[in-house]
Amino acid sequence: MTIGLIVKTTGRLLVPFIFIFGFYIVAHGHLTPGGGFQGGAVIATGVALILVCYHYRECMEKFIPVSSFKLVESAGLILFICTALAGLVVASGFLFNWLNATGGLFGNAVAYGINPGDLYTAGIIPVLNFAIGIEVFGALSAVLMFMFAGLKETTSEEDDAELPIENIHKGKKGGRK
Amino acid sequence: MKEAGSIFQPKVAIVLIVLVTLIFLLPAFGLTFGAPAATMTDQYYIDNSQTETGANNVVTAVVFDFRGFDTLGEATVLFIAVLGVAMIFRRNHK
Amino acid sequence: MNVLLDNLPALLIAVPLFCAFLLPIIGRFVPKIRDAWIICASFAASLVAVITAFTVYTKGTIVYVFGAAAGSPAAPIDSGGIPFRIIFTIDGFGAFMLLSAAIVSFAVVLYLVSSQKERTGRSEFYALYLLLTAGIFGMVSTGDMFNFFVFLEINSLAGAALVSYHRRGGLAAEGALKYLIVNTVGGLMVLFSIGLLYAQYNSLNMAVIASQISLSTLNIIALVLFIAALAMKAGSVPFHFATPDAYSVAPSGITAVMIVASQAGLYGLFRVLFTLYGDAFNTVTLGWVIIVLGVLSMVIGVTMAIPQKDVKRLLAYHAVSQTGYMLLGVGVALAVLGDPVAMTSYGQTAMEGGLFHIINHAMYKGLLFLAVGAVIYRTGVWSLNKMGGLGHNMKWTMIFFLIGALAIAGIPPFNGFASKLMIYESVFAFNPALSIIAMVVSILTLASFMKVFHSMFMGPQLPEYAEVKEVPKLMIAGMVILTIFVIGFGLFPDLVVNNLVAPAADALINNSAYITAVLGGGL
Amino acid sequence: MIANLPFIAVALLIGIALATILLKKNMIKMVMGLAMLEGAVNLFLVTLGYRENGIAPIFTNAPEGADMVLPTVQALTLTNIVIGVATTALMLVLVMVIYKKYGTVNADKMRRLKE
Repeated sequence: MTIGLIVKTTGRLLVPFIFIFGFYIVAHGHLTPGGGFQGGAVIATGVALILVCYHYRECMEKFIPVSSFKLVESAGLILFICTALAGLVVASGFLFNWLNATGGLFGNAVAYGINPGDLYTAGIIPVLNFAIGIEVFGALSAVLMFMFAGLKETTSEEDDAELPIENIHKGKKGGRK
Repeated sequence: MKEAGSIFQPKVAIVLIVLVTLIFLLPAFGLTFGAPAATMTDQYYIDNSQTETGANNVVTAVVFDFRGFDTLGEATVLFIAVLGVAMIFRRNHK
Repeated sequence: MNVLLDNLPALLIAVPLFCAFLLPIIGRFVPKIRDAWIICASFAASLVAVITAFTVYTKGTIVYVFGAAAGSPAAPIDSGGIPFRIIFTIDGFGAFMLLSAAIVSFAVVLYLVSSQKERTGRSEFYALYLLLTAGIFGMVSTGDMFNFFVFLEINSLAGAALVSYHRRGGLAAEGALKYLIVNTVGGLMVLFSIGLLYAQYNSLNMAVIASQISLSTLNIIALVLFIAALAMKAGSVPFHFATPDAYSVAPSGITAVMIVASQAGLYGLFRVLFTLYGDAFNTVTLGWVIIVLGVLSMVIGVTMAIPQKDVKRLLAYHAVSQTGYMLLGVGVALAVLGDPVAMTSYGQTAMEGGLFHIINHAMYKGLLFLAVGAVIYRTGVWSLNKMGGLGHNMKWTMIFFLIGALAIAGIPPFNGFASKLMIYESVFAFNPALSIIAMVVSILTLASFMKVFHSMFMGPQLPEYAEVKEVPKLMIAGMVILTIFVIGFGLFPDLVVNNLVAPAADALINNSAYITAVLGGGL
Repeated sequence: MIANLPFIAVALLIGIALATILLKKNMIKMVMGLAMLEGAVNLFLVTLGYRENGIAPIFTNAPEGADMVLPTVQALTLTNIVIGVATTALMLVLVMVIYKKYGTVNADKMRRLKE
């Protein structure tokens, strides 16, 4: 079964908007409902849309291979933990909000009480939001891709024993009947 | 699973399920909806999230600042799921 | 340097997590240094854990506040003395568990690096291994209920994923799925009880809840759910069905660590019973509940173990059985908690015996699983009926297995004897029948292991195993580390009990010390 | 009592979820039951934090003078949802592997570990 041209074109046109909307949710996590997880999930739906429109194999050839999503995910987590460890260096407290109210990046002072909201506030919270957004996007896309890939390619039986393959004794597989 | 089918006969399982449901009904008598019994920690978060973290969204302030360590753990759980999936669907040959 | 020493609890989690997050990148671009990286990472994590435990033993309970600047108190004045951030509270008991986890996880990593050399997907495998270690470390050091739940989930998920590493034609996935379902239901029950406690006290901190807890219906429901869920995690009897399935299909090194992971569930159980609910409840009834669980675990575990043909399944049932000893010892102490005379005469000893058995079990059962894994690594069979005469070719493995088997059966020079003796003596003073049951189970264990030892290593050399060699040196090294502790703890039990176990027992019995350490006497 | 309807709903959901887990033979349905159990616990957590006539705890353009509902439980729910997604994904993948190897998702036919 092939998927028609209309679906493919519509999907391709929609995906950038989905990505931008997801980015907006991630970036405004400290002001409006949303945040890294929700935004990352929205971005991952864009990837899911591509997967639905195109065959997963085509996706991996045309767009990016699945292992790079794992690297994206690792990168997000490393950004998170490095931000946390930077708190350890700057203020001697793990996960300390060392950017808040410093005047630097995301360091504007907040108007207390009810206010319209300023994007450049909240210190490390937006940074962590971005880290989590990247991580969730990578994680959900990778899970989807792996599940698609795992549907067809059967895993072979050769990995059944607990020992290196060449050490299996006289072709005996071990294991139970 | 095995434990589902054969440890419990269906009748025993139904009795068990009804019993457990009744136990879970008890909180409905002990708690009141709409009026939490104590609010000291949450009121502190609402009052101080802007001064301490600079975030307008109190939930985000709780998730990423006051309880940021939980978020690290939760991201780790997602990471584990991806690693597990990748490991289960790995190729055998190098 | 001081910064690092001040932030030990944060590093305890951050080091293994950071190393695990880097592993996929390393595996992709520089796979050559992967083995060295995992050994260094595990060594660093274990080192941090040992230093933390040492600090706790010398300087007292560590209270660490996440997200606060250095030197902020756990319960700031401006919040009305409520700890509103996540807090790590590592007292004697936590330090004790940290030590056990650190030793086993480092010994196993040496073994795994060698035994999994030929396989694919090792980056993920090692990363999951580090995360499992981090999950155990987090569970035993956190002072926050919800944080405990998060680490419980890290622990279960990483454990389930690791179980499915060796596919074995779908068997591994089956075992992993059973383990994961049981642990997820348990985890959700823990979360429900956390919700119940939160609804009443509006705090997730263990010390705050412990200082206010009372005998109400909601608290009883929460306690029942806690006991059920954490007994599931620990693999005690009414919920033991998933344990043997998962342990028997997991890679052998992983099983050794999953023993420690299940003991982290035991840690949670004792923490809830003693610290959280210590003041409010009639501990005699609770103590008997734990004792009954323990006795059932001992008896059912050992009777199920004897007829097993799969050697790893047999060991897994013995793990259930040994968990019963810990529950028995601690349950007796819980039953007499309100009685100072009985507490000093035998309660304290029962407690120390039960806790000492935790670390002993981690050591000798880890050693047994590694030795059995070494045999399977070379022969490729799991069934006892197909093994035989391996002692001719695998002398070191045979010696290690023998040491482990004698330790688990409670034969004098080894560590199992030391803790079992403490349990027998103190339980005899409490109720002689229980003590006799424990001794009978021990004899059955000895019989079972003599049978296993005989069918694996004794007898004439079988023709199909004529070319079997001794396992590589790194695997031997992993087993040697555990053997040192098995023999060392057996030779100097007084030293260990006085310096490591007694502080842990005191930390559980005096829950007011735990509360004061966090809240500073306020509230 | 009737005002506590959400708590009753939680109990019923837990009952249905447990029935699904214990009585269904299809492993996919068991995973669905677990997801439902997770939903029930999430509902319980969110319910705990509701205050009468409360608004969402966000200061951006909030209405004046209204009480805010408790934020902590919402944070906990958020965490639990993500954990639930991870758990469900891993379980479904394991079911996929089992189906590929055994050719069935029926829990009763899956006895190879029991011998």
